[in-house]
Amino acid sequence: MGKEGVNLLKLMATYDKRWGYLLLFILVLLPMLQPIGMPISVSELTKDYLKQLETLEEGDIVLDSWSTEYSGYMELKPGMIATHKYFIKNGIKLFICLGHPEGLALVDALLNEEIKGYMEKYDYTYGEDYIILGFALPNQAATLAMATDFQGSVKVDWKGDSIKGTFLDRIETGADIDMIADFTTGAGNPGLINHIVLTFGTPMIQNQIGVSLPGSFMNLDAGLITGLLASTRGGSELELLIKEPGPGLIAMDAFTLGHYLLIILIVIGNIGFFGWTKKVSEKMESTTIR
Amino acid sequence: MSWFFKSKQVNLAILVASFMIGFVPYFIKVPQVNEFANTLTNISSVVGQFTIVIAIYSQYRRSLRFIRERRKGWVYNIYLLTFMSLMILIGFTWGEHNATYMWLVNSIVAPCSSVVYGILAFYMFSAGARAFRARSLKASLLIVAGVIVLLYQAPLTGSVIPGIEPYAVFLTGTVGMSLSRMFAIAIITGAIMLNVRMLTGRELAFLGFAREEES
Amino acid sequence: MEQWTFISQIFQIFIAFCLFTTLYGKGNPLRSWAEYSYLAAGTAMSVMWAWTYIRNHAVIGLQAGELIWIPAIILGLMMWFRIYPKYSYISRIPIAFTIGIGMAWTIRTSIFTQFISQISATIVPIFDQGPMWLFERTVIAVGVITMMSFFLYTMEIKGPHLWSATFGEYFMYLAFGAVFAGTFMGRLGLFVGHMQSYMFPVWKQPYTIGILLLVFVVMLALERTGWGAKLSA
Amino acid sequence: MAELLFEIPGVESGRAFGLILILGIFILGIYYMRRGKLPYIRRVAAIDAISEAVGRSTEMGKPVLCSYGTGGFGYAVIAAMSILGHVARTCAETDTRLLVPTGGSHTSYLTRELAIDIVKGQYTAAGKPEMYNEDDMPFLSGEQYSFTAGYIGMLVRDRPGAVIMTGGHSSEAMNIAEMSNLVGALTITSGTYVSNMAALACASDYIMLVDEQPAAGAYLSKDPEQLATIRVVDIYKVLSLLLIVVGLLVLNTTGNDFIRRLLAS
Repeated sequence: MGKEGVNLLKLMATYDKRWGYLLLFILVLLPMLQPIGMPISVSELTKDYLKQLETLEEGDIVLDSWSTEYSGYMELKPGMIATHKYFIKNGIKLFICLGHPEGLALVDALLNEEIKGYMEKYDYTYGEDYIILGFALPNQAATLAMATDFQGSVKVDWKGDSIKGTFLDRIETGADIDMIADFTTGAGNPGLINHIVLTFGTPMIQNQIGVSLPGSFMNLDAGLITGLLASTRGGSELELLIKEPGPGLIAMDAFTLGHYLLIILIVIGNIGFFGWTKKVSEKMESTTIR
Repeated sequence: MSWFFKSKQVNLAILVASFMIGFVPYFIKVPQVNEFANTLTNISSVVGQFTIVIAIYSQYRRSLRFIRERRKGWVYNIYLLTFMSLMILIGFTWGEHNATYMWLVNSIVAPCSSVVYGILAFYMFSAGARAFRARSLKASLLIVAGVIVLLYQAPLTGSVIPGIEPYAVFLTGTVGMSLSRMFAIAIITGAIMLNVRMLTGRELAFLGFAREEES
Repeated sequence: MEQWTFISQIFQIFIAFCLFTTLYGKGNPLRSWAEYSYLAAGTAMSVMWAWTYIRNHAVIGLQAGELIWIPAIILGLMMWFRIYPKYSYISRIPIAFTIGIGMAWTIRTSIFTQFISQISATIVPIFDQGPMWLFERTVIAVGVITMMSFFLYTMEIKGPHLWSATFGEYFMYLAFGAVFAGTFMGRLGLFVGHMQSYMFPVWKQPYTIGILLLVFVVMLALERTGWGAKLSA
Repeated sequence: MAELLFEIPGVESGRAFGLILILGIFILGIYYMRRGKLPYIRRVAAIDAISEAVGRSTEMGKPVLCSYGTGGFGYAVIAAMSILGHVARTCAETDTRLLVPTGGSHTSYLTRELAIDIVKGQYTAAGKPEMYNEDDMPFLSGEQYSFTAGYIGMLVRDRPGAVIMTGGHSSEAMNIAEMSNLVGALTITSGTYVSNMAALACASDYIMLVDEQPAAGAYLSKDPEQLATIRVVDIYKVLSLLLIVVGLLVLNTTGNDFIRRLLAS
């Protein structure tokens, strides 16, 4: 081995992390240029989520809450598209409430682009099948007001047109909402659980980003939410289940490679650690994990 | 009149009163009180929106100072102020459903917001590659759990080795979940205790009382 | 219009990659430009949202004769006195009011969702659904109890408490591993989703790759010549 | 939901026990704060880490960077202010330059004023008021990511020897921690939510987990009322443990649902 061997080990322990960044970039972009089509499996979690969706009947009203900024949409997109396709296909009525100012851009991206054709195919029309209420749920107070006196607190849609004479006339309180579908990047709007789920027992499904999954698992276990779709991965599984392939399934190759790259670097790092760091230098790397 | 605004007691009384108005109706069965509380809450969310002006003011002041003192990057501050003012003007004049305004939101805010969060993937990546080294039992536990879940999450291994699913689900759904649960229970009392201190007038620094006490 | 959409798409890709140069760790004008554009547009958007919210509630409400919005507007205006140090005390009243209400809202429900529901969900019959259920439920209870015992501060940790706290600490690191992996998946999903929106439909691919390379080369050139640091904010 | 164990007339059903718990915190809190007796409090390891970090910077002749978060007045930020006070005092005594980035949210103007008061106060108390420099506490805008960019700018320009990032930082925390690692600073952080905590534990040299930060803050402040807070929190933690243990035992040995019914009441 000699000196070169030692240097390789040193490199494994102390390489510039920006090389890793570059590799990650390449590995995410490559499979998009040349899709591989790796297989995926469907988790129980997603199957349960679909079971929740299947409890809905035609004409049921769903509070469709988008508490995500535009960036979170990038992660939730497959799940949002698949869930909305399910709603549209099965004639579920939606009223969309934005919980974040950037939601405005989402309306454009999702409804006017991604699933526009799908809505036309099923003749799903604004006013009759879905209504956008805009930034209607900025906080808990607004949610409570909506849950206790819907007609009193919500009068117009996002463009200022009256909502009288639509399917929303059927809603007096939170009890008249058949389900909450929450697409969120965090705790979302705690008001949904506090003032609708806990008060009226309304079932709530959630499509959550990976970062906030621990909290959602906790709420799922405590029965505060009834279905959970986890990150992009969950979205692509739902695409598979409802047989509506979309962006999620395409993303899975890049997803697999990104994960493997991290695992490989962990292995390399450990070889470097035992081969070099531990022998040569007593100074540890910068981390709490010791 | 100014004594009224300056008085600690008056401010404390308002704090306690608004707290009670928000707090009590949740627990008692009197619909009228509930309605009143809701009205006040709606008022408070409108009041909260007014603070944006303070934000804008601070932003302008900071940028103007940069420009005046020709500090590094002052040109960017000119650009910032001009662009921001222009966009606000467009929004106010033609409304936020206006095509130009929407273009700015879709073409600047949307991609940049995606980058600032997406870039965290890289930081997670390098932190993981650095920290996941078997230095001790603790670190080894971290690696074992992390790698199992990573392998399961990678769709290929998740489907080729179906046996991995129960372990990964156990780690995230059971072990990870109990951490969240412990965290939730542990943190809530402290948060309420802070409110106790505020309501009993022991922690009024947020109203700017600290400065006057010292002087 | 088609052409306009095309230009917008190219612009989005360009500004995104400019901001991605942050990863290189050195300042450069491309990044500064993207960052300041984002700041300006983002702030302007917040202003518009605040205004829309005030308009949709207070202004429209007032026009409909709901006098209750008058105090709301007055309190809101009082908030602005925070700007003038001499009169900033006037802003204390709206601050006390909003903080008081906000506090009440948090306390009154979080005790149920974070304390009661979570304890209640831990207390379940453990013997009636097979060995796996028994195992999982025991792990949750033991995990919560031992980890919590690690975070008790006003008693000395010794004897059985020490055993419990040590076990809890190890348990926590096991959980961290799983949580870290989940977080990584989330961030990666976000990044992949973002890149996907620049790679599909397929016509975008040459442009995306081209812009990526262009930004990368310009960044390196600026860095090597020393202009990057000079021209950045 | 389990059947209710009891109801209090006039109180919404299913909310009585929650009300009792909250009132309990109020009563215990006021009792312990009035008593003014210092409870025993364990020295959290973070405190030593902070001293070590400041000491290291002093030796290297580098500044210390300490931030208290971007949020408004919450549990984490108040605790972080106590830590900031301690760091400012140590820096003043050892003639180490202290940098404190402020801003980051619309609620941060109020916290910023308090932070300035605290740092100034500590410099004065250490007898070196002339050492305080307001330019070292810049306001980095009220927007989260502009704040982050400014923060990172400070890291890159001033190359601090230690970064103590406490209080309520959210997703920008990882950004800052990795950057601070890149510039070779000793990094101490605290996590405010679970996934953040796991990531920061990997990225930083030392992390204050769960509610170690308020405990450290109370310990450093030596304020009996803050220490009393920790006492009450501990009592409730023990209470929750007891509820879980007793509930599980009773339910699984006798089938009695007593505790869950109590909780649901």
